[in-house]
Amino acid sequence: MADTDTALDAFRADIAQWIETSCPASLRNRPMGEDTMVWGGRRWQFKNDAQKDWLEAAIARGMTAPRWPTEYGGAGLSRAQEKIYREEMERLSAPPPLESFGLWMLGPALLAFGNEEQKMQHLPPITRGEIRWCQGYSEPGAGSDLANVQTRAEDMGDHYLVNGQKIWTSYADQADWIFALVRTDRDAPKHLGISFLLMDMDTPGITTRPIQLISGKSPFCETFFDNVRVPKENLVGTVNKGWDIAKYLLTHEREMIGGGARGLLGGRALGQVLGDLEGAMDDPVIRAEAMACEVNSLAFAMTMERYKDRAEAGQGVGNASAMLKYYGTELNKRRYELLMSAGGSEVLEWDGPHGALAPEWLRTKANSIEGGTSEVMLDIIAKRVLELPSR
Amino acid sequence: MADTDTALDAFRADIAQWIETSCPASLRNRPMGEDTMVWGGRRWQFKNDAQKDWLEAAIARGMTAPRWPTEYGGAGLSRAQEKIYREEMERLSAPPPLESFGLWMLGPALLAFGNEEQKMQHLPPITRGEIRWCQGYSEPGAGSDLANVQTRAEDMGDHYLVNGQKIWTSYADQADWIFALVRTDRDAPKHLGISFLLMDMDTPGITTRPIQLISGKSPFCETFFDNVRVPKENLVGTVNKGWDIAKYLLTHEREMIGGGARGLLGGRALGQVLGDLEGAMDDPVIRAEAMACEVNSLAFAMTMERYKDRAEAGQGVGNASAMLKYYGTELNKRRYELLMSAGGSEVLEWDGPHGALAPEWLRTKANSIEGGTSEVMLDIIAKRVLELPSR
Amino acid sequence: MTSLLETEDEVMLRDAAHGFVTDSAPVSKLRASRDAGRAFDPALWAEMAQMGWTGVLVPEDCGGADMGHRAAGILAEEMGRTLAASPFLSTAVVAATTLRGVATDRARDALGKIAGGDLIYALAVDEGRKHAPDATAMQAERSGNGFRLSGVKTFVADGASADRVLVLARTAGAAGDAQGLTLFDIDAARAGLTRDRLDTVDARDHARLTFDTVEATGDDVLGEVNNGMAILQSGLRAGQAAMAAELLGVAGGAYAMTVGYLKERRQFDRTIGSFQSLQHRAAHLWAEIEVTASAIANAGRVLDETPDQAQLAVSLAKARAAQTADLAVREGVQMHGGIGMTDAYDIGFYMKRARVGTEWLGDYGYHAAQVAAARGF
Amino acid sequence: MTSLLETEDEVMLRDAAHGFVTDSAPVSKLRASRDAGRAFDPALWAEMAQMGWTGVLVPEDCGGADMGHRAAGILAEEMGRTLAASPFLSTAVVAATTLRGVATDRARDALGKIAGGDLIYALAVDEGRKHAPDATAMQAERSGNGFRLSGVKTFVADGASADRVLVLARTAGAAGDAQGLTLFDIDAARAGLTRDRLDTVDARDHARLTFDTVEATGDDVLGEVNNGMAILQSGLRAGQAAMAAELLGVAGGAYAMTVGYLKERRQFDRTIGSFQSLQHRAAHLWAEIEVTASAIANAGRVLDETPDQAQLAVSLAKARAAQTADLAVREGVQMHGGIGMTDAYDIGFYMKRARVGTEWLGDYGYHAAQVAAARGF
Repeated sequence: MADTDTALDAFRADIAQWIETSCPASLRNRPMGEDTMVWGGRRWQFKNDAQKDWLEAAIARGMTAPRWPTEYGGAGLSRAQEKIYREEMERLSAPPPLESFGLWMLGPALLAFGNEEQKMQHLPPITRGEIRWCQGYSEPGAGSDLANVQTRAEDMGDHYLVNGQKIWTSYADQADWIFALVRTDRDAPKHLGISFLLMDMDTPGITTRPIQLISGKSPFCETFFDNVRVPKENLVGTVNKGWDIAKYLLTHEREMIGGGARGLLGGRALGQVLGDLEGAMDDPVIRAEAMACEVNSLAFAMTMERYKDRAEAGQGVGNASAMLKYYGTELNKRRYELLMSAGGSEVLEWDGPHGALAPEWLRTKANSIEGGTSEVMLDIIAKRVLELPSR
Repeated sequence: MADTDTALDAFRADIAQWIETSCPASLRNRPMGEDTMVWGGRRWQFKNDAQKDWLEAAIARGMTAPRWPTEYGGAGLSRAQEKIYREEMERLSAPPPLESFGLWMLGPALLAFGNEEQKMQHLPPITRGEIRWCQGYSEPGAGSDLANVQTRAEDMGDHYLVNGQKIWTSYADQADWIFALVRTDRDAPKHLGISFLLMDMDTPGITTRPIQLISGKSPFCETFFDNVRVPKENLVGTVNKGWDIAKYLLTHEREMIGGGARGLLGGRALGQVLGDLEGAMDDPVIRAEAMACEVNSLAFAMTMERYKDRAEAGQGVGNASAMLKYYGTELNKRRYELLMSAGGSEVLEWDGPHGALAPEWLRTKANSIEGGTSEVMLDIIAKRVLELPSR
Repeated sequence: MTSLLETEDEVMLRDAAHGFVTDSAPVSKLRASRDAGRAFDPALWAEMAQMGWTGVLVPEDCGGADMGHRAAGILAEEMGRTLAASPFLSTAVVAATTLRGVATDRARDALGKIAGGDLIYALAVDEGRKHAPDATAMQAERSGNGFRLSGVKTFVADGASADRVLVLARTAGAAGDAQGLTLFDIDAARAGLTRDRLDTVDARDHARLTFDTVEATGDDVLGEVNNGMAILQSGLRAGQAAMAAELLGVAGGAYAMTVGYLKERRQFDRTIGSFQSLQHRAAHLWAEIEVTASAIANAGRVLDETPDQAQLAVSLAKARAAQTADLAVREGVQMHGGIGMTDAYDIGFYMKRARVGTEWLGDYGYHAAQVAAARGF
Repeated sequence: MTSLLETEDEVMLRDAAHGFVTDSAPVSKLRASRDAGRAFDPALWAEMAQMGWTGVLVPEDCGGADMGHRAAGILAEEMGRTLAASPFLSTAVVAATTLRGVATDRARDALGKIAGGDLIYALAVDEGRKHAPDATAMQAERSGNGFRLSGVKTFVADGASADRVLVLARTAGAAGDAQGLTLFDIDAARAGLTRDRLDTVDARDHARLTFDTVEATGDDVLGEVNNGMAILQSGLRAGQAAMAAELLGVAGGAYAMTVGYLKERRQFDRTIGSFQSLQHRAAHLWAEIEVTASAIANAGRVLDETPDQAQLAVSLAKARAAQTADLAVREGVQMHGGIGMTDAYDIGFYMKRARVGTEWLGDYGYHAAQVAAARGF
């Protein structure tokens, strides 16, 4: 079916009707939070029946993965159709039926780099929320230098033997499978010799430990691999070429994190929030900073829109995603600094009269570190976008 | 005479008495400006007799160069006496009897590195305002890399033959002599092979051309050397070791420029100046920025005081002078940006109802470039003060 | 709302404008005009008319191209990139937008002449050092069927060059009242009107206009007496958005010149663009320009599609553009080092134009406050 | 005025303090206290008393060392460097300075106990989210020869640990009046006084104090009724200056930890401290710390020499210290990268203490406004 205007109008009416019918009213118009999110996985417990009903309806129509081909459990929508779907979801205030690193990260990687067996094995369970994935990139001591992978996978003929340690693996303690970067050639230059490997978290030798942050509890874990035997068919793409897949996925991740600054504070103007703090705006320092944050936030929201339009128009975003990540996270930190300053002594408690603002504030400090630090983003912009020389 | 408290009190009374008697009332309590400055030199014209009287009185007592030895025309004061002299000059609002790059730069260099003949030849005329000096360091294309000296001085046996070009030579068109860095060994590593040479500006082959700045006319010139014959005795210190002298003098220059931010606006609070611009302070953006500038300016003034106390106590300032230069010039630029913003359309003319604020504003942009850019200052701090590694 | 991406037509317009200003109005042209004491080159203005730029906001049935505010922004941005000097903003944007809100034959006639490049307009609104239409104190006293205007207007862009002047004057109330203002359209040669060109740092035409009992007829009134802002508002917003676009161009031009310099200039045996601290600052500047570009595109879109709700979008654009141009020229001069301080080099011209453009029709603080007000604080 | 350089005695005091906090109160001590739910270690406090720190501002004839505000600032700065937790500021600085302005035997007795480390004081002044003594609404109603205090005080440093509390309450006028305030010195165990420790991010003791018709006698009044600020002012200024000094120490500690990390940590086959953009940011931070150090030294000097004219100097110090500590902890966490975000690493403790210390007795905006007022704008 071609995307004629008539066809798209019909699609819009149909999908809106489906959302209205399938997404229970109790789920709609609720602020996003851990309670409203459905992550799926072997050990998943729904918070209520409505979540389960909505997920099942979405699975039936392939709408957990709108653009994936139908044979892998997706809905096979065109880019234009997917845009309409998102617009209608937003208009009707329906939450995503399923959140998942499988949908956001692994799926696109497998679609681009996986073989047919891997796609058939892994994609449908992701769309059905049966398997929850986590990501194993960072390692202790590597920091921003993601290619500095020390976790090694030794080729033992019929399997790989994995030893090493990952850090910052979000929700590793609740995930069923992990996709990880491992070193398969220790003699090759750093960016070569890396492979992209899938591992069942139930494999003997894999253990996890949660990380406590300065902001308190976190979804992050350390994940340890101690003589873990992994079938060779779990390697995605070409051996020693895993860095290509990693780079492909980093772009996705950057856009996700940078966008975080947009939807904050429930869409309310920062100044309105501050206005609730009686008298805070009388201070010219706070007022001037609130004006600056509001101006920058609105302009950044338009930039997200412009880049989304660009992506939807089939023009690549590419390395400019580093800018979105940099700008969005730095701005978000600045907004929270302002809120803390305006809140004064009322927001210094872990959980005070204005809620858990202090831990949120501390948590924003990680935004400009995780998924590539601001410094790495600026390096990328300088070298790849501005094409500044290295000598 | 030892600096006992009694002796110093007597000195203070004596020097105050001398200033009162010798410095004509018409020179005192006047705002500093080109009109009030006495630079001396062969072509110097006094603006009035009072300037001449004051200079002659100062020469007679050696007070144009208070700390230089009396045999070179100085007053031979101790550090403590000089401090008292400056305090009394400030208290009595007396202007310096003589300004001169000879006093500030060449003199200290000759005292530290010159031989006896050079001191006797050059220092007394400097103290008497007979010879006006300029400084020839920078070259076109060298920029911050001052050691990148291309002007060459060829050893011709009985003289040096100088060819090349200098830039940013302040008042070169009015100076009688120049002290310059020249390359005497082209094969040596960059920082070696440089020598410190004195040249009479009347020597055949030396020409100058003024530089127009974005802020309008400037004291800066380009200076050209075309087969200039310079006597070999005009070389200061050891041949090929001129960079040591240059480094010694750069520290002096930095402190001079960084200090500029302190005495601005006639000591009036920035906010008071802004208050004269009716309504400007109602804008929270201007008000918040004025508060920040005022806080930083006061703290910087105290820092200048602290470092001056440190120098007077015989503790070195050393590389920390890079911080004073960096902080003072960046702050001064920020203050002028604020003034331009507060002045709005009334200060956009080259010479408008509030005076020549616009050219002053443009001129401040050079503060963080001349005498070592802010970037070079930060490099110096990072490497020499913080001792951060280079690899 | 339509996409923030440029359409094919807009991309073509930008390419054409870019080519034209690069070839016909490089910075050297502004320098030559300045050295000649001339605010702009009339031949350049005539060429802009021939290309239809002067009619970018003039209705087609008045002889214009009616391309809309996004297109006007694209032209202004490209002019900003090379500091092309002309009365484009005051005439083709502010006056054209204001006049098309008036349904008189005289206004239609003026629009036709604007499109043809035959009439230069200036806007005389501000009297103090900051943009503040409500603060208008200038009196327009009733005199028979007409009015007599007395007072002083300042910072009138193209005021010395203009053939006609749009003047905001008070027919009721006192300085500070939002009401009681009337907009006049007056021949610049009228008796009693003295024009003094100010020697502003950007070498453009900004003038002080002194009105000494200047006679105006009822026909000279645009819109209603005592309600002039209803007519002028659209022109002001259009001018603010276009100046924001020009400032984006100024930022982009300064940025391009600076990054070019970073790639060429060698010091300490390295290209200075290889120094990481400069790389990061240049990258940050680029990010600011990208974000501002979105606000500019949005302002044009909103002016074209929902002009009655445009103040937030326009003020957002001008606030961002002012800050971004300021950053771009400061970084530009500093990164150029000593050479950037010389009049012989072009970067200083960008700094001067940025400062003046920032002030015209409302500075950062003015527009940031408008954004705050529109967002409920 | 004396020099801003430290005297030999001051250098010795700093060296001793530095050695003590490094050995006896490193950040691990704060961590242990936090994990134990304890605001500070009483043994540490006892050691501070033994060294004479608790008596730093207590007159010698009351058993103190009377070293002055510069010395108090040196101690506070060194404590800030390792985040040493104790009731030093509220007791040995604010209460001691306030009490020595009162010429009663009871005050002299209390000063002796402070010097001996036998009495912990807290200051209950603020009721809202920002420091604002004039905004005091809490009532002290006359009742016979005494008063009855009712109301709520918040953000009372060391409020849950204190033996006695200095309370500012209103005996005349209404919230917002600078006049009509009276200062009371009250036993923390008195009937009707409820103390709730707040779970603040810095793991220190800050409490909400609820007064439900708490009885106070005339002897509990410090200074004159309705004129309590005359007495409290010196204590507030001393506390603000000492907190500024502590924040300078917090900044210095975070800076030192960060520069140490930059020198050790390798990434991309280089020491990260060799990256120029980090070098420049670290150098800038050092410059800010140096400039703030001058303002801190000056505040101590002015408090010691011309205490009646100290508000400008004190507010300048607190304003600068707040901004500098903020910059230092933000740069510290960012430059540490992921490890800096973990609770297992110490840098986060600096960020938390800086935030809380910035708010106590007036934030940057409060003190910058004081500076502006003192400078005539």
